[in-house]
Amino acid sequence: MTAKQDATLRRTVLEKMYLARAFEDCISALAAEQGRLPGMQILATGQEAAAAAALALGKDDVMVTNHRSHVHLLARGADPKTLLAEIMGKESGVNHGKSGTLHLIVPEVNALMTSTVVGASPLLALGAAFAQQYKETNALTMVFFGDGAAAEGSVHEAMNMAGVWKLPLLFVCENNCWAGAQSFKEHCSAGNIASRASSYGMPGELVNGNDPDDVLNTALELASMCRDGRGPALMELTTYRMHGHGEYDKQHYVDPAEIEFWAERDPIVMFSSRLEQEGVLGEGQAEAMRREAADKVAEALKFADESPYPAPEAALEHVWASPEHI
Amino acid sequence: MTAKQDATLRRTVLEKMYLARAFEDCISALAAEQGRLPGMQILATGQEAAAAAALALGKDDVMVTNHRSHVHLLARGADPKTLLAEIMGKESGVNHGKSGTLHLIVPEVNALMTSTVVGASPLLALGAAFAQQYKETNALTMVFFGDGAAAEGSVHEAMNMAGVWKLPLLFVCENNCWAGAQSFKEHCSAGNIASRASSYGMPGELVNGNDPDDVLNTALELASMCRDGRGPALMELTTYRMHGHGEYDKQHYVDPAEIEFWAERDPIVMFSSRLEQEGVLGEGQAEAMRREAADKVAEALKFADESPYPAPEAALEHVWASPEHI
Amino acid sequence: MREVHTGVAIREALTLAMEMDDRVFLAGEGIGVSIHDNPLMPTYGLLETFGRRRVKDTPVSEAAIAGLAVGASTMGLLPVVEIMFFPFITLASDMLVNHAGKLRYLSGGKSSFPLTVRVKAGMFGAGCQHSHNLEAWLAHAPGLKLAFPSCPADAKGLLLSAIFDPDPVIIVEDMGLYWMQGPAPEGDVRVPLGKAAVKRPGADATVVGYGRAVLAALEAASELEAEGVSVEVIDLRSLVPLDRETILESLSRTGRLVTVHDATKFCGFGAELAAIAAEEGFASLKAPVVRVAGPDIPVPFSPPLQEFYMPNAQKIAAAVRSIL
Amino acid sequence: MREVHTGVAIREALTLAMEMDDRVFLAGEGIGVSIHDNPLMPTYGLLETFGRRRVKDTPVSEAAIAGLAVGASTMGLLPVVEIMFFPFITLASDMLVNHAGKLRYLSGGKSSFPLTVRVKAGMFGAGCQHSHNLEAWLAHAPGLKLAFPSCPADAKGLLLSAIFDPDPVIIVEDMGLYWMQGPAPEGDVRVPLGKAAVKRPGADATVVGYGRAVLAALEAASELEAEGVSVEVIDLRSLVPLDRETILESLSRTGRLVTVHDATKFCGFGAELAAIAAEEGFASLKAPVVRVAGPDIPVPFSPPLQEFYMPNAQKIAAAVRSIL
Ligand SMILES: Cc1ncc(C[n+]2csc(CCOP(=O)(O)OP(=O)(O)O)c2C)c(N)n1
Ligand SMILES: Cc1ncc(C[n+]2csc(CCOP(=O)(O)OP(=O)(O)O)c2C)c(N)n1
Ligand SMILES: [Mg+2]
Ligand SMILES: [Mg+2]
Repeated sequence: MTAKQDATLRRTVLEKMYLARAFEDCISALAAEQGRLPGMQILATGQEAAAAAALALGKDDVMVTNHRSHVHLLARGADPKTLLAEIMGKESGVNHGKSGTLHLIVPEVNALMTSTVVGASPLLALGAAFAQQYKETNALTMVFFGDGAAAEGSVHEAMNMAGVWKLPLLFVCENNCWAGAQSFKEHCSAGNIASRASSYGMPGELVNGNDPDDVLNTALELASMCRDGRGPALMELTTYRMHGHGEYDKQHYVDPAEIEFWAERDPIVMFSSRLEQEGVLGEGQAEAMRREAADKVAEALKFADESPYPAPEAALEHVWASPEHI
Repeated sequence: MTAKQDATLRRTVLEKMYLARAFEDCISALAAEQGRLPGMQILATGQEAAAAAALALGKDDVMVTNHRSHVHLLARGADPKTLLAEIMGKESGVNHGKSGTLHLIVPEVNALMTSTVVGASPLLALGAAFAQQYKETNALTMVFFGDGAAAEGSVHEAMNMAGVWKLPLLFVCENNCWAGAQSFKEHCSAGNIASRASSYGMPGELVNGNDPDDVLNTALELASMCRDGRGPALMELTTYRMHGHGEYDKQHYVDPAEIEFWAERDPIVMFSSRLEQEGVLGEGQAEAMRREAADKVAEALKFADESPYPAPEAALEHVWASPEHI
Repeated sequence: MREVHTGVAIREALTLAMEMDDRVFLAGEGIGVSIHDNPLMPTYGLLETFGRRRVKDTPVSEAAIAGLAVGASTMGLLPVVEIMFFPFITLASDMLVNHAGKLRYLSGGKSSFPLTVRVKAGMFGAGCQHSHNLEAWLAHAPGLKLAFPSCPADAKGLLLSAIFDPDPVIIVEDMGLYWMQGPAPEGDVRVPLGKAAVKRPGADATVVGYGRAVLAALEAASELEAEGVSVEVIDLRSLVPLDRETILESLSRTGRLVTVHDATKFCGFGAELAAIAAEEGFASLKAPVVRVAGPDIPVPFSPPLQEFYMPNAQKIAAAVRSIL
Repeated sequence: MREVHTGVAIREALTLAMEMDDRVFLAGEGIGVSIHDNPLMPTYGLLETFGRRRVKDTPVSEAAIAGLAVGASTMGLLPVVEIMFFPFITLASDMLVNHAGKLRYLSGGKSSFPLTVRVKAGMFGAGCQHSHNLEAWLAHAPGLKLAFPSCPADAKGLLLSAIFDPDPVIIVEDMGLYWMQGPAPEGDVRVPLGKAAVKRPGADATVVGYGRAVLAALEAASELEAEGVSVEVIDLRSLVPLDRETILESLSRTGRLVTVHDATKFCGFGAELAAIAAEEGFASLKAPVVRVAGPDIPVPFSPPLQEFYMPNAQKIAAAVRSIL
């Protein structure tokens, strides 16, 4: 199967991209209102084509993500209601207010582990992929991390061990040109991350991270190699974070022309018009998807707003799986 | 200059190789006597060609080494007397008995930092090389680490940062085929370490680590690139640890044929006969070198044996550079 | 004295040190070009002032940042590196504990490592992977000094002392203080490491803390004064070396000790303070020691949960009342 | 009861757990193929018994070893991983502290992480980068349990409890004990986490310790008995959860507390014990608490220096005498 052939899958990809965009637009608007959201907000606006990678996974596959997770989680099927409630710190939040936006964990959809410690996710994924191999399942683990994370020793260790043990682990590096306020070339002297795959005896593919078809095809291909026991693989998505590092980031250090350049390559605009041109979407279908996404987010906002905060003493819960102590 | 042309330098290399071999033979013999030496003994017997790398350094260059350091330190000019005294835990030891064999530090010869934490040395070297660049000196830093160490995240971080900042840092990986009881292919799925240099935008050279000429020529070449501001470089020496991981290691897990294979490639035997054949050494000169080395070591042993242990309370000294406290 | 924000006071220390001594350089993540375009941040504008040679934005590599400091310091430089948030000190901990703190000892006193690590700390609604105060770890590592200021003057003065100290010093900056103003002297005025400050004299009980918790302690002391209770508040400023004399002297007068910090309680720094009281100040003690600290849980995200976690004036006042 | 070496007792626990439950696997550096061809080492022969699927020799990558355990545990496996020497726990500390200990909390109780980390510890003439007991760090990290046995029966029984515990447990093995024999039951006999053992009853003073230090404490108690002093020796066995009841009950009878461990003193686990005494046992205390511990220096290499560092029976006995 290739994505070109699978119109349904491609439509789902676009749907999830719309959902992620609407979800993050909502957060962006809330963040602009003083005191409306606790903590910092980190959005993946512009990186929605990564949804295609998540959609290359099967139900039993595991996903591990990082601080910039909304696209991944929503694509995977997480409920926008409990995600938004969590981001607001509400009791009904997917993690009961313990986590907040930075480490949203959704075991219900096999988004099993999330870390905001940059570079940590690949090590967590290493363990998940090991378990899959150990249990002789046909599943694989997909882990998302940023270009900045690739400088961390942890990512190297994860790739090396996965390579030696031939684990079913698909590394997905979202290279959005920046790590905080540091441009890619300031933290990596090779031209890309993908080519380092050979140091670990695995394939590495550089793909257009704003093209969902490219992402989907490569992810499906590499995922099937992982499933076949051929070991890990690395794909690097070249993309861009349109809102800067976080909502408080005014991007004073970024050349406006660069933002302009990427704005013209909006993955949703490009993908929806391609699907329309190819007849995969009929007239008005894209707009309907957009509206449906907006409705879902409005519903999520209502749910989250109406949910109460947890009781203060609930802070003591969930440390231990065994009867609580200390 | 190439090493071929520099007969004096080549003779010095051989001299240091003899010295290191004699020094370690002495330790090996002592270690075999119950209770003669405290702690574990880790020898580089068979890896003496690395002396050529150390001898590619100038006086102002810095060397950083690891747990298997005798060859490096002796080549650099460290005094066998105070080294052996340190290994015995004596007050006259180069580190006053604080260090022992695992982290011998000899600032007198710019062997500024040593760590037995596997993979740590490259990070220490990163700092030294940065200081050299910052002070606009013409010097470079050479760091030794093992093939096993290359799996540590620290080595990746050091290479990446050195590559980005173009630091004068020459990474020397002594690939002696084993990391503890783990063979190279069990911890690295690429065929070698050298080729990962491209991930960091630096040159990587694979050399015959039992051939001092190869080691010397490559080290001189890469060192001069480092000095010229062209950034870091990596060289990998393919070699073998003839005594196993440590003196207590009976190598029950090693195929005897492998040891036999490498025994036939003894770097001292090969290099001395080459120098004789080429007329760089006259008749009897190699034997004289060997004897001189043995004499030096005998003298060192006498010195170390006759030296007293430090007073117990000396344990409290040397923690702080500022007036002692706590 | 003029008032400045703590963030600005820290920048004054960095600026002064760099002006006075070319051996001083800065390195860390986002310390030059930063997402925070905010003049209250300590490193704001320093890249423009001192240039790329001396203000080094690093890749996201905490172990390498620490290694850089260790290696450069023994080469004669005076590195001042930043670890962005306290929980990431774990990633640098091998370099700090096994190297910065031990290499001088291993060298037999031949080498020294005059480095400074600035660690940003605090509870700011980002959850437990961004907020986790681990000063007790660093205090338990031989060879490392440790400072933890509570006000602009100390943040500046301790940092200056740290930079020019011949040993490795870790200085914890509670980011909440960046936005707070207080008096701070101009120029190169240093606060010595190892000297506590009695922030408020008192007779009935001694409260010992550091960092933001000192402000909560002072608030509690005011609250208790209204009830006729006189509380002495000691700001440790430096945890290693620790000013035992000031603590024990105070205890000899008040006979009562409450310790306070934002870190979790079990094996926290308060335990060391209580232990010193039980070991060396036992004859003075008239009542049990009470430790006010975070409960033994990760720092939660949701605002009411984080509020539950945080030590505050009410909790401190209650602790004092419980032993009167 | 039959006597076995501690190393063998640990291997019995590993073997039993692996036989009982296929979810159990082992990973670490040199745990399968090892340079130590010695049947007293805990993992000797297990590769031959259980094969390469279940006994994983890893590259030298401590962070990855810990990450492997975290990720595999929440997938339903029961990983038992080894960190070769205690100072290298620094390299795994982000994974242990920020992930193993926090991810369950972050998930809102949805996930659990039933992993076990065996850490080899002890002072064995290798110097400070191989010997550095950091149990106080782990005890200060919410979400992690911590055991530290002193004898073969506990080493086996605590390890079995750890492996089948639903939370992350770190268990410290003092390698010196591997070579020592003692009674240990056959079969699946578990020692619960959180229950101290009174190794020797006494009336005049309580000595609390764990690991090798318990042996020194027992020696000191014998020595003092000859002087007519009756010492109660408590072996904590598990540091988190901590059996406060047993400590406080003993203190209520003896009124005197000496703590002992091989780790350095400042902010060591002894501080927590002393703090508990000062906070919760104050009414019982008849004399200052005394902490016997390593001095606040790195562990030195040279034999007489290491000897100077080590807490021993003489130092413990002197501490007890000083408060009688
Ligand atoms: C270990 C660690 N160091 C620093 C940070 C602070 N931080 C958060 S996101 C970020 C940049 C990460 O860049 P990248 O990996 O490219 O991901 P992106 O934010 O671009 O998606 C940094 C440095 C962190 N969270 N964890
Ligand atoms: C961080 C760390 N992990 C584990 C060890 C234990 N150890 C000492 S030497 C060694 C093997 C290192 O192999 P390699 O880097 O190839 O060096 P070699 O001993 O072969 O020279 C190991 C695992 C250590 N010292 N440090
Ligand atoms: Mg990025
Ligand atoms: Mg090796």
